[in-house]
Amino acid sequence: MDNQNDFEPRILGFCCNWCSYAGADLAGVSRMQYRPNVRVIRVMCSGRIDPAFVIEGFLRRMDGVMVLGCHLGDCHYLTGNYEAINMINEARKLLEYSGINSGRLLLDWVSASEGARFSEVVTNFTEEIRALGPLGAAEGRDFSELEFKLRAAQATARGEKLRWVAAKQTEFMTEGNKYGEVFSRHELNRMLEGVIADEMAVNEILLLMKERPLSVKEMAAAIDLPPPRVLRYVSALRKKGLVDLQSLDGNSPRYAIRVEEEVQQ
Amino acid sequence: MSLEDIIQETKTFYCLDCGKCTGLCPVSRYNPAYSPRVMLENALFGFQDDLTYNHDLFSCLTCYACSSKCPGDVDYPLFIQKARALALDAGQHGDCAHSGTVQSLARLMSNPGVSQNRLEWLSDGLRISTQSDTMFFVGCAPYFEHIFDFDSGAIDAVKASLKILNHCGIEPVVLPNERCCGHDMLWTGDVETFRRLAEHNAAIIKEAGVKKIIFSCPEGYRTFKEDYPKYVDIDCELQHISEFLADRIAENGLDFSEVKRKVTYHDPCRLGRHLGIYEQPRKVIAALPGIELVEMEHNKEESLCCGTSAFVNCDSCSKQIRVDRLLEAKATGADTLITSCPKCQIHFRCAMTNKGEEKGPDVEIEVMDLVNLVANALGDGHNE
Amino acid sequence: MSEVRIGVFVCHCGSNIGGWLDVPEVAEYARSLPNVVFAQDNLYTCSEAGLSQIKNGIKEHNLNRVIVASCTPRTHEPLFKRVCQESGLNPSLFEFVNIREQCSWVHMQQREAATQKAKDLIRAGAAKASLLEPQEDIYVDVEPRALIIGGGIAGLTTALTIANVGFDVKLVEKEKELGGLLRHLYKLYPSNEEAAAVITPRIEAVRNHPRIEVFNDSTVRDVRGFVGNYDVIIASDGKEETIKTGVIIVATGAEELKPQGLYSYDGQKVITQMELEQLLADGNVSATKVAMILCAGARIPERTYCSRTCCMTAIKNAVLIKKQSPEAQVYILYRDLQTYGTEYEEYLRMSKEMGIRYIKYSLSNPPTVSDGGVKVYHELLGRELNLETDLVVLATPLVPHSDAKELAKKLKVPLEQNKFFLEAHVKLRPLDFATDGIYLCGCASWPTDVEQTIAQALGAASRALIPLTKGQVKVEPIVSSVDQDKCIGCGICEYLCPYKAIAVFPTDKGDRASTIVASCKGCGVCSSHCPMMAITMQNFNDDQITAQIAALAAV
Amino acid sequence: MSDAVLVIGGGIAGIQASLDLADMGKHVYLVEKSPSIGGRMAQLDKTFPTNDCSICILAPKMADCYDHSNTTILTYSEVKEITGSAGDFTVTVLKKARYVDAKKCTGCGECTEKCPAKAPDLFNMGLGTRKAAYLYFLQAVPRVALIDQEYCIRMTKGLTKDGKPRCGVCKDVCQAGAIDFDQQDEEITLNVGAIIIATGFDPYDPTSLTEYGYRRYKNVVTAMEYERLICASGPTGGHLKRLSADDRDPKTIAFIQCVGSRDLHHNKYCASVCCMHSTKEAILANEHDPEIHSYIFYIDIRASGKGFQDYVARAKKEYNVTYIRSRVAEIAQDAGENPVIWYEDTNSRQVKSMTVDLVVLATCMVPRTDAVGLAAITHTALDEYKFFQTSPLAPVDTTIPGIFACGYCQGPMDIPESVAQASAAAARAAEIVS
Repeated sequence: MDNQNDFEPRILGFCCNWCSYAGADLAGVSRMQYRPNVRVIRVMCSGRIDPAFVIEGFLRRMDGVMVLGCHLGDCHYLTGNYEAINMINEARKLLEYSGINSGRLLLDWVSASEGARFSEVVTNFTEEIRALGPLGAAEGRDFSELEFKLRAAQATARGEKLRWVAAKQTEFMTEGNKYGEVFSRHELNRMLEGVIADEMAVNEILLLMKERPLSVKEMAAAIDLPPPRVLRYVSALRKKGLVDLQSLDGNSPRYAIRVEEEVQQ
Repeated sequence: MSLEDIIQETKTFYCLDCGKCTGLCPVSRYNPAYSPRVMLENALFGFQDDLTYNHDLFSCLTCYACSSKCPGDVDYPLFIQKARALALDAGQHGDCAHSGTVQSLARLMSNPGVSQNRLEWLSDGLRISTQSDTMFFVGCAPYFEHIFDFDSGAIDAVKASLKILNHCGIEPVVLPNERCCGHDMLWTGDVETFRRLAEHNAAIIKEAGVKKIIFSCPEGYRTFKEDYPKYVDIDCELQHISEFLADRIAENGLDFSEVKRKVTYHDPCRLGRHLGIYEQPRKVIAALPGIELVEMEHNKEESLCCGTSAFVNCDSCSKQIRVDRLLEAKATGADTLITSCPKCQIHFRCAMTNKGEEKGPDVEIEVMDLVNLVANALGDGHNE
Repeated sequence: MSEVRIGVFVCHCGSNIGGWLDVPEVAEYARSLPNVVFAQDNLYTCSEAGLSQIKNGIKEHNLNRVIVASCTPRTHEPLFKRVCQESGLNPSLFEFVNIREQCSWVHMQQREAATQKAKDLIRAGAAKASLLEPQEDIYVDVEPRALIIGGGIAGLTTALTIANVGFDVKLVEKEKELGGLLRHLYKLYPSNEEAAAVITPRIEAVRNHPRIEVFNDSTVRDVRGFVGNYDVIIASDGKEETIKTGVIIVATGAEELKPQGLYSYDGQKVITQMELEQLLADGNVSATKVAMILCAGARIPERTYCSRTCCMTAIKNAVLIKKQSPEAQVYILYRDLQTYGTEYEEYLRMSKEMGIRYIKYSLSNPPTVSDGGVKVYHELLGRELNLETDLVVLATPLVPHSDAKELAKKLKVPLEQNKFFLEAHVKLRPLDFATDGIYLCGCASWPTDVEQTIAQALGAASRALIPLTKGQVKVEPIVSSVDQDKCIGCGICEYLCPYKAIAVFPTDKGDRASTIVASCKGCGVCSSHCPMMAITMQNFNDDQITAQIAALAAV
Repeated sequence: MSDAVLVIGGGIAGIQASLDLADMGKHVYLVEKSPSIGGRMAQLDKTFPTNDCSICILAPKMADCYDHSNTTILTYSEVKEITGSAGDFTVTVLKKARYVDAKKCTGCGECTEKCPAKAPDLFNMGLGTRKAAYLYFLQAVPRVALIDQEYCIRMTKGLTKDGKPRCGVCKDVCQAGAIDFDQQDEEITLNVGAIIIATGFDPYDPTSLTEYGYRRYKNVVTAMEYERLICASGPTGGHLKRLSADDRDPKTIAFIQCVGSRDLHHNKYCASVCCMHSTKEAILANEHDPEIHSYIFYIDIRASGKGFQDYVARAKKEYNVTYIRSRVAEIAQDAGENPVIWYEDTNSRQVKSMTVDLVVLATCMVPRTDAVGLAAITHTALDEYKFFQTSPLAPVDTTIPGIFACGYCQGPMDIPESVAQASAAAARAAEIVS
């Protein structure tokens, strides 16, 4: 492992055009010096940040991801940054399920007049990530292990099921679902976590089967879940026609991905 | 005159409190307690006693280094002049140099009854008349000969001036009953004595019927030009001899013998900053064949004062200023320091005689009045 | 699409970039990137010379993508896009990489790191550029009407100017009467004209102008839309009315800080300048020993700014007192006098001539006010002065109205740290907001005197007249588009879009969402939330962003 | 009647006024005396209070203005005569010969490279030289070279004995065939409905403040010279160094305020921007070299614009800038050509001296010398300072209807104020030509 002192974290940043990127510009013209570890991608609004982007960053072995938007209430697009909260909240859960310290993901607010704050946020986050060490260090796991989880998380983030629940959060909290039930933040979190748990498992299973046909037992061992639960997911996948029974390992059937069907990834 | 009147007359209220005056003041550099700006500011806020009972009221050289550059155009020397009159009313006198001899003499001269032997210096070669349109104002030089224990050079300058005028075909009127112009009285606050002297001089000049007066002393010149009009009528053209010479040289040229000297020129405050005459003396020097003129670090408008004026308050600070000026002159590599004020010459020579006691730097340099330099160059051939 | 040919132009920006990182090395590196066929460095890419190099590059190397690596896209993108267009390249195929604000200026003492970061950013830029697609400009019509918020001297002046050019104006004023701050002033400096004489004719002119409609006692309830097509909901008398307008001008002014708790302020013996104005107007000033304390509540840690107008206001009122009773003693206690320019400096000189005396105090040793007197240490005199007074006047700063924040939110425009409105660019766009079609003038932006306010008001009118006279405006083609094959018509996008710029419509395939281009502002919330990943943000699509991430991460 | 507008002066004010009107669909004739638009702002290195690079933010506007379909830019031209009245003015413009065909010139710089004749570089405030064949500055708009007939060997030296011109290098090397020694001055007549004057300012020559030793001492420079010295496209390539032969990098710099301003002997008024530009210049110095310590000598810090107080606070806190309340009395020089500053620190009431490496004089800004001529041509009145006279309640209206003034030619102001006024003048002109 790198010596902690020599470790220069690699950080991916997203800034919205109107506030935080303008704040970065102001830091620039004001010559406020900060750590050169962050690479910024400019987007129009922090609400544009798909959790898949965050996961992609970690998959590409970034040590931290930082999303900066306008202060709440100041969003150039009115509510974009509230949606960003939802999205980053989701991304954070995905990271946790992937075994990644969610401290590696930052959502913060910098206005167009806060050059000093921009440089502060960047510097502080860089130092926090430096303290965590390279991706995997704080997690106590090899990147290859994390990579598997992250690939599952990526598929989850891009999957219809989680996206639907995540996108509905605002509506569910304010207007309720089609039955008029309004959800609390806590209830929504539980709902989200449930979906993530299921979807992560499903996607992990799919990833495993992509390597080679496996029995439920093998799969359960590999992803550390009780076999009955794995069986449930596999059955569902079979019903959807995504998975076929391929062979037998003794008494246990081995399952494989159906050849002509590509899993959405 | 009240303090408020002085503020109005000198436009003290325009003070920007910027400190340029004090930064430029030669006295303030050696006497940290002395600040023209604070002096003015005290006046603006009505602290009259801080003015009249202030020893430093008499430290001012009235050299105009401050006011000539004052962004608010406050006339500080005039302020000092008037404030000294206020102080005198309150019984405050400054410490006068040479035990106040010069001032006493002036007061003596203001007595109409006093009789003087003013023309004893007039030697055979020099010609004066009683009929000329032009008068030469001698000033106090005849007295200076007797006051100082060193050669002041003052009377030589008078003689040289006369020689120059004669050479130019002028036999001027020189009045035997001329009195001190009153310069020192005015600037020490003794307005009454000044007025008496001015009235006396105005009267005798009127009687003499002259049309033009030439001065070799810048103080007399300034006093006649700037101060007399406020008290008396002098209906004459006034000219400093350097102006006279510059005109002559420009018109016909003068036939000079070669002058093998490297000189530097010290602008007297009265001639320079008070009256704006910088170029004429330099033109005169430049007209002398063979001469080399080098300028000191501070010249013309920035010229340093010789350290004392109106023979008031000549203290260690004055001496330091003088030494600095002499060092500047020496730094130019010149062999002669030319000035055109008898008092500057006296103060410089005085500084050089004192140098032994103070074990200061070597400040020895030949000091000469412009008129002596010119008169010498005119040579014997022209001097009948 | 044919082969991608990228040209990269790396700018030294004089020494702004070139002084802090190795520009030639960065250009050399750019040349090695995939799809990059040409790269060069320029001293100033934005100069005529630099621009013609871009044009030449496009021509000579048959470029179909252009990357400029220089400063921030927020100021220079339009220029470079135009140059691309002039060279026959669709401007959407231009990509901007910021290596100045993001690199050279913020990592000045870390040359290597800054150089590396610049390379990384260009690599990401090239990755995105490879995926850029040409877009067509979108034009929308402009509603030929201006809405002005605020009926003070600024708003009145803007209204008259725009109306005189021939456009309808709606003027919204929250007070019952028009006139703003000037209604509370007595005389104006340096002209000494009565404020009423200045404001009244303008109010009359506005009232009588056939093209101007005034809404008194009214507030802006909500603002929707975009440049050329704003819907502003005005609330007056409990009624609401929606006004369609092409442009909006913010001229809401500011107010005097009430110095509660400062220098024994009581509104009687210790008053503010504006209270003094009222007394002067009523002829009710009998005080003959007056001290004015400047910077009362300004240039202090909690309010650091200088309010610009108070020095002159104080001097003007001091002169008025002195004219009224020449024997009066008036002292002005100041920190730094702001009599900038020609007339104010002359006014200061005149006031000194009249006998008004100035005392400089410092923040660390401020004056103290007690009954009948002010004690102040005159810094420049080096002594404490005890001033006997029968009136103390505090010059307090102008502060933003408390409702400025709310209005800013409705307009989606920013405030600066003191809660004044923040313009698009402090130097070159003082009257514009970053949001197109909204402008500002007068004290809403910063304390300004009447002359400056009028100039700004005229200027804001000019800025607003541009879209109005043009009749249409160009919308950036950063809008969403829906893949009708993927869309399931769930309506999530319609629900989330803050501009109602995307909606579900019945089609022959069933319900499908589609974008209302003129309304779309390009935030991308729809795209990041679509369960089917059916929505693409032009110029910020998933593939492009993912490519940028991948490129940034590549070592 | 004409719906075109004449703008006189191509600095930031003239550019902004032109752009506003052109964007409104009016045709604009912009007449600029120098060979390029850009004005004083083009000569600045950075701008306060954001330290934005001046040319960086100006260049796009210059290009926009030049390329706009509704503008006609006449550089190296002067207004000679104006007749008529609001709505219908007839203007005669003298377009001076550049001796380079603008249509052919590519601005490649080959002629400049090879021209053997040197001339003082006025864009760089006379620091350094340029050639007789030259581009006014690197970012000049239009990017067209010209030949300075005062310094051109061919035009000054006449023919050789055998009747041949003495030089023609530029013509020989110009691949575009753009050099045209026979080019003549041209008179152009324009018909416009309104006129906007935006002629800007000149820096006041501080030589008459003899106590500051400008021109006598090499290491005493003006603020405009300093801007060029610290600018990357300036004569030293942005390397801040002394002008004395030792070439040393300065470590202490004194900025002197109110040089020829707020001074009854020179200009009575406050130039309004010096406190801030000096603060900026001091910040920039420290940015160039963190060891640099700057001293700003002032009377009142005039920092009343948006963000100015905070800027000054940062200069003190982060950039090693010390503010001393004093108007400097005198500048002398020591044996090492170091300026020695004499001043009274008015807060401590002590007379002090300070030896520094470089002095920068924040000189007053005065109306351009040709303001008087232009006032005569336009029949507009000037105020006592020779700024175009306007009134506080009609801040861009001159004394002649249809003629407006904006920017520094109307009175001291900073860039945003000039820009605001320029837009104001555009609005007033639009009222006439709409």
